[in-house]
Amino acid sequence: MTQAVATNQTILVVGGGISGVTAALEAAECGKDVVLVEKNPALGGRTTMLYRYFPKLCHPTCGLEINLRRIKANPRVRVLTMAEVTGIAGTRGDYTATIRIAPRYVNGNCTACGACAEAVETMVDDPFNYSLNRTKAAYLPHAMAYPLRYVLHPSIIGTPDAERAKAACKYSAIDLDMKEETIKLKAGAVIWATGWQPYDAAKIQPYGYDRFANVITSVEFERLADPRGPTGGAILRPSDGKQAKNVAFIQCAGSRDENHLRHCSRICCMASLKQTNYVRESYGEEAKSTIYYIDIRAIDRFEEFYAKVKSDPRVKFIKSKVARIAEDAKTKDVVLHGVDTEGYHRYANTHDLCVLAIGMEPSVPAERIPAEVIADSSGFIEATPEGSAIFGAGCATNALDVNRSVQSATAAALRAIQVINQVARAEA
Amino acid sequence: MAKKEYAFYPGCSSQLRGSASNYLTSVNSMCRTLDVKLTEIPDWNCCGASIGYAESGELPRHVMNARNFALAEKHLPGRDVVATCAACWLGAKETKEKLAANKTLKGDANECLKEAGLEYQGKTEVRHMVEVLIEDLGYEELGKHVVKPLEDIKFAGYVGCQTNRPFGINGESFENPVYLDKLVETAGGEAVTDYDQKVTCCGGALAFSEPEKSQRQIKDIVESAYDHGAEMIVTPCPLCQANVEIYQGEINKKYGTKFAMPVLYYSQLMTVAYGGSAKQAGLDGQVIRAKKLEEIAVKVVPVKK
Amino acid sequence: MADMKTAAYICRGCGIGERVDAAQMAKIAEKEGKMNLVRSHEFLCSASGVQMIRDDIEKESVTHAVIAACSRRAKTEAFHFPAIALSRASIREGVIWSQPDTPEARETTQEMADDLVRMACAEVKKMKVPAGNPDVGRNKRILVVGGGVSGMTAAVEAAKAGYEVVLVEKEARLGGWAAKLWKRVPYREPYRDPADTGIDKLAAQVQSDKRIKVHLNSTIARTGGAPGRFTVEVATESGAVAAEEVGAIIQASGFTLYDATRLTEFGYGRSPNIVDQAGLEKLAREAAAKGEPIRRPSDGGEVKTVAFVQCAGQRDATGRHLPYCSGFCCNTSIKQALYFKDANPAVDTVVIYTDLRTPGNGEDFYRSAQAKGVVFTKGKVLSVEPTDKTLTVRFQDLILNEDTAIENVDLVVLATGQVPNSGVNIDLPPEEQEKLEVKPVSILNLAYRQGKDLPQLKWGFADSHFICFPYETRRTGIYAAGPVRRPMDIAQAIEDATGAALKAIQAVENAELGRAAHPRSGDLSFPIVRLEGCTQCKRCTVECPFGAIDEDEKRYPVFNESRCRRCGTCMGACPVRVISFENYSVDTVGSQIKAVDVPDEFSEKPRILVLACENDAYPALDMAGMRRLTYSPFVRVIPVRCLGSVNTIWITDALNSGYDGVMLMGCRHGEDYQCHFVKGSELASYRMGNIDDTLKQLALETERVATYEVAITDIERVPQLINDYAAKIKEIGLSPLKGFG
Amino acid sequence: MSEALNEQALARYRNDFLKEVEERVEEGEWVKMCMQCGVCAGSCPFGPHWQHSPQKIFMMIRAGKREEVLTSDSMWMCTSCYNCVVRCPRQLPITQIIHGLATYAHRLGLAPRDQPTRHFSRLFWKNCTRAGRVNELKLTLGLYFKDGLVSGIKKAWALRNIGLGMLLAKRLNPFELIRGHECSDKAGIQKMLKKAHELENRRRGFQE
Repeated sequence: MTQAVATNQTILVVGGGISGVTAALEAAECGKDVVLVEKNPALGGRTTMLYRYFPKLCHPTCGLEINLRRIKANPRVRVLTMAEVTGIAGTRGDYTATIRIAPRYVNGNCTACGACAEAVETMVDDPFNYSLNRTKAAYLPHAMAYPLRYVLHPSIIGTPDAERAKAACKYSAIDLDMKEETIKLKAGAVIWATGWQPYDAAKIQPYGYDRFANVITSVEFERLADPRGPTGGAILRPSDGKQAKNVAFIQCAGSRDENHLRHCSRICCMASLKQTNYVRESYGEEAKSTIYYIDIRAIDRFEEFYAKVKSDPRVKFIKSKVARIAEDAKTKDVVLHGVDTEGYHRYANTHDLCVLAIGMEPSVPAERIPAEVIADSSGFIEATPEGSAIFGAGCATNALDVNRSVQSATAAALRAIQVINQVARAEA
Repeated sequence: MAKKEYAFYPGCSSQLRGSASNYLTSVNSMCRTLDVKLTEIPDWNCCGASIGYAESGELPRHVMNARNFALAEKHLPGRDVVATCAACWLGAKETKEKLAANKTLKGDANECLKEAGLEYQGKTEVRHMVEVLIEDLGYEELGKHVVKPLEDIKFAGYVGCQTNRPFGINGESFENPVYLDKLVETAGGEAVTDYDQKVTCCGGALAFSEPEKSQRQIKDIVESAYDHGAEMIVTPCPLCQANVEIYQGEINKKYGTKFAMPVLYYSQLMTVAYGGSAKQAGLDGQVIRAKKLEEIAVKVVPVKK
Repeated sequence: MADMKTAAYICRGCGIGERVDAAQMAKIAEKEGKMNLVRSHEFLCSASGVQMIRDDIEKESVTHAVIAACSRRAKTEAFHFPAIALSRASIREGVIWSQPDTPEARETTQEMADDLVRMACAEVKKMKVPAGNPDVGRNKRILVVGGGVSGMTAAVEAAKAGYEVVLVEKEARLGGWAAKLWKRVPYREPYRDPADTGIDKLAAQVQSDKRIKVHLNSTIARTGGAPGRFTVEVATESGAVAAEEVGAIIQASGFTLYDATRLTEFGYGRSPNIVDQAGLEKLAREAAAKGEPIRRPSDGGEVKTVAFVQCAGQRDATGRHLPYCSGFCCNTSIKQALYFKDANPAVDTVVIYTDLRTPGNGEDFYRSAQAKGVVFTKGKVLSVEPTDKTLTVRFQDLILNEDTAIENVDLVVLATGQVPNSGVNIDLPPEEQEKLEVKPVSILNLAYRQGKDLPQLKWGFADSHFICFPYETRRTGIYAAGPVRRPMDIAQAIEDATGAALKAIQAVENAELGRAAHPRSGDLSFPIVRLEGCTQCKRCTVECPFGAIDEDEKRYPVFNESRCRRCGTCMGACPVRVISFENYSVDTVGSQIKAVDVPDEFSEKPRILVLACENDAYPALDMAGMRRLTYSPFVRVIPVRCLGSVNTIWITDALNSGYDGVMLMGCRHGEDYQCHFVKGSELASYRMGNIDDTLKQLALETERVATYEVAITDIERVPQLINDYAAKIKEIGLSPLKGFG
Repeated sequence: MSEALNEQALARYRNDFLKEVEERVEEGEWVKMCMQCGVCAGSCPFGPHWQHSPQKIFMMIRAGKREEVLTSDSMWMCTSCYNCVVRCPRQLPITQIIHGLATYAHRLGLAPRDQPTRHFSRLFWKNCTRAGRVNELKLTLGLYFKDGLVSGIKKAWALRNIGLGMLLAKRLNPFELIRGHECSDKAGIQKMLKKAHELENRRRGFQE
């Protein structure tokens, strides 16, 4: 796979989340050759780590299955995993990308039979669950991982565990001598779709994410609600595994804040509204959700979803930016202090669990992209410089929901195709 | 030739027989050990403090601070100004920031200073004594001089407001600063790291004008120190020290509590740890005696080779 | 077929060899499956295993192959043989991983494996490698309906990619709404000041591009054909009709502002000083033209105070106005407030809102407006009352918690919402259509059996229902773009239109190659109908979720292959079973059902047929196997393209041949449906509703056919469903029909 | 004099209180930047004693509630803890604005008459500017005796333990009554401050 042949009529897509996968497929289904580069061992990105989508409350893996089938069926898309683009040289229509590929220690022979996982003993943090639990050091990234191939955690290389894994594999799929390699790839256009990452919640000191066990982020809450998550889908709070029936949601955790992220992350209001459904699903009439907000930004058709949640007597809305969180030393409950600005009411509310609707920042801020792009003050790609063919897509360009990310990726695919077609015409 | 030299701004409360005179005493002893030379700014004046606002207005307040800078620049050029009082440090730092950002304001300030035959250039930095300790010297250096570790004393590090906000010590969090705990540990004491009233306001200057409200704050601060098993409170701020220490009796009367929690300055801890006498550490200046600390202070230790 | 050469390959890897008797499976393939060639391999997906198959295809000219190994979802790169018909028996996930590894289970596990081999052999012999649609449309021009920002962007972007474009605009000039604006909301750092709309530049670009042909003052009189071969009649005001051949269509018909005259509480119409956002843009443009400040419409007086009323007739719970938020209006009001502030900071501008919605960098624009002195007040406007010259705005201040008023307001701007120009709602029954006071004018005038315009999702918006696939309209090769799809601002419309342009390009490229569009992208199979057997019942033409099938004058179905998404709903609908695909037909599934070895009534071994949607239910079953979750050994699973493709004959055949029960597993239907073919699972459940009579005729319990909604995440639930159903069958007993089949 | 000042302000700004605050109150130009999140209100240690929270005061200013704001007791509840400043998502210098409003209310003579903090604040400024340094004893006594001799003696007596404690701890100097700490260049300081007040008045558009 690593010796992917590419020409200046190839489109290089950086990032294998839903935006990158979409851009790659839309371009390939127009008859273009695409190399899709993903730094993780499997495609899918952050959406695979979501339990449900708003507003339909459907499951991200449903669309992933279709997209994976499209990839499997389309020889024009070639996928490089555990690979990172470290350099892009050249000009529009004629780029050379340098790609660093980390060793997976598992080759194409792997049948995903799982024998290696049974053999190894070492446990490592499970990145798929934001390290809320641990997994074997030989693991399949997730149920729908593509490529459907195990990975060895680098920490066990050179240990007896690695040898055990190797011995357990009947198909000589484990190759402990794999080394990091660097390859060069030609491309006529580049689509940069490296997506987003949650803002570092520990930086929001008044909320004590780094001090209080029962203050978690919205992305972690997705894992708690997911049957494939660390608690098997039970909403249990970290401190004592107690059922979290009374949950607080703090909006703009990092967003709309000159001390943190200047921009509005757009999705967080809908995410919290959605997550109140998880609490309801789990605890029915005993569920109690409280959303602390500045403005509820349920934009366009999403308003309907907001209205639905608002009509639920078990969900309360308080117009307030929470001032600080304290922890009850005995119960480990969280106590939120602040003022409801609608009419000025002071509160000190106790909750089982507090979810920070954490803001989005680009996972690769513009200044770290190895090519010239026009960026906004938050490091999102705003535009492509004149005469360049490096196009942003999805959450690398803005805080977007899935729907908008896919739109953005589809648009990016066309911009890349315009360049490729020019090159083709020139060469014809 | 001293290791470090600074222009010293003790502030009103630290003067001889001032409410924080014990702070001054201990700072001097501590600095002697650390070979830090403090030269008092000649004829320094009050910073105006935040509480002066009703009459001061903006410019007069800045001018008060600008004067101290001007004096330092004139008499002690090239030396950072070091303040031990949180309010002095904050006031001076704010003035420096504002005058740097606002040309008009700086011009006005100098027009006023001319009246006193002075000029503010804005070259001089102002530092808090704590910054000198942890930034210019570092915990390791501070640790080297410890001869009497403050063994088995539990200290609650009470940082308060103005050493912490809005500027704070570099790299420290507003909600959970840890430098006091580190200083305590450097001095060989035990820090109550999960002390949850670290940055609670003691009422500040309103302790005088709004005693009931302030004493409710102080009650929480002391109570929580007890709850966390602390035997003493340590602070970097004269006003915090005074408020938290001297009103405990009042609080006991009002709330039927039995508070007798010694409240000390970090500098007093360091002085004792450095082998200084109770007097050198200004322990005689405690309204609530820090007995355990006095005991260590009188202990004779074999002089290290 | 003389040239058919069949082969079966049985893998012994991943524990298959240890768990089941591969030799026996081989024998079955040979004897019962009648495979010309049968080979077994200890590691079939290895280089040597794959090479073995390749050699057979080349040297032995194998045309049809069975691979009895892992699931069809695994090892797809290794087992990629596009030139031959291929059927994969899931022995790993479907048998050994979903059955307990115990001596007791050995027998039933073997039976499962054997049956899967029988089924695969039966299926593959009925399959053909799709040759692809013979008469494809090759026209690659793209029609864009609407000359606003969305339409012009789509046109320009498609042209940039080298495609010819026909753009039809009903007005006399290009520009649409954007041309009516004085400035637009900033879309670049520093997001501080209203920006030039750039609309003239864009229009000039359209007019100067020789690849783009523009029809002004024109509408679409008729659209016929299919992707790659649409024929469009463009009617001009003059009455002249131009015929255009195009390959794909982008509908960018935009929006109309909500009718403010309905907002009586805000006094619209009772004073010229109360305008909507469009009205304010008009004032701003006129003022700018005269180089004057905006004046009070009523008397040209100086404007000292302006109030902006957000969510006017939007986010309405009473049902009288728009229930949704139009998304763009907060930024627009900020922009309009800055029209005043930038010209004269002394003008008071107040924006009264309940939730201020300025996502992304809109936050900077909000801050900029505050810095320039625009006042934002969180409140609900109660009324706007004209006084002699000015207005009084009464509102409830939600922060100060009081009813209050702003007096002497010179101008009130109502932020009304977007109403999509989406034409006729074809899902509305005729009698409902009658009731409408304003008869909607069709945009596309599609000559489709199922109606003139794009099906609407909600509130008239022609949006996709799918979060992951926003461009999936239910009319192949026709894509909605811009505010007709969803409320949106200019920046998003530009992005959206660019994406729509790609989809249109993709549609024409697919059409040329006879390839299916999403979700079966690249599928070359297409429905083939034996018209001689057709009874003109019209079910296929009515039920096709994508309106792919028209009717000729004799009411026979006319299939438009490139409109088709290959779901097989027509095949499932056809009572006389004359519709089939080369690689998926009543036979390919029917023969599998019959191939299963059904034990006699004394065996105590029921057989349960599971027809599972390949999109969600089958992957769920697959992953259950991967997790080693076990389920009843009596089930025989057949993946189907969509429950919509399930023909009731399969059910009756199964029951007749002695199966004890049939489980249908499809996607959720109804509101928030999950069916990738929109209506498939809904139709299936409707059809199964009617099967009860059939069961009664056969004197069978209705429980013997059960339908389930299964999501791809139901990995733990699916085995449970199966086991519960198996228990149910045990309870009602084996089928009395055994041995008669 | 303050009445005149108030009249003049009213005349000058009619009912545009926001503009008045922006021009005449320290950091007043920041008021418009508040987005009503309320984090300041929740962060204030004396919060429960504020009749109007900072963010609400900012809204009242925009709503032109001049009288209510300037006569409010709330601004005088600020302990200068700066919690609001460091947490404000719009980075408003809230503490300074609140002080500024108090100062302005005081200047116009609208601040509550015997607001204790108001009294202490002026006392402090007078005390520290008289000789350039604070005379702690006079300051404290001044506070006690603000309502006359009798109540002063009462207060002093009530708090005698504190005084005594400080005295014993040598942290209170009875001789400060006669002669406290002073700057040598008192005159210079006086001149300097006089100038500062002149300039400030000019800049803020006060004419007295």
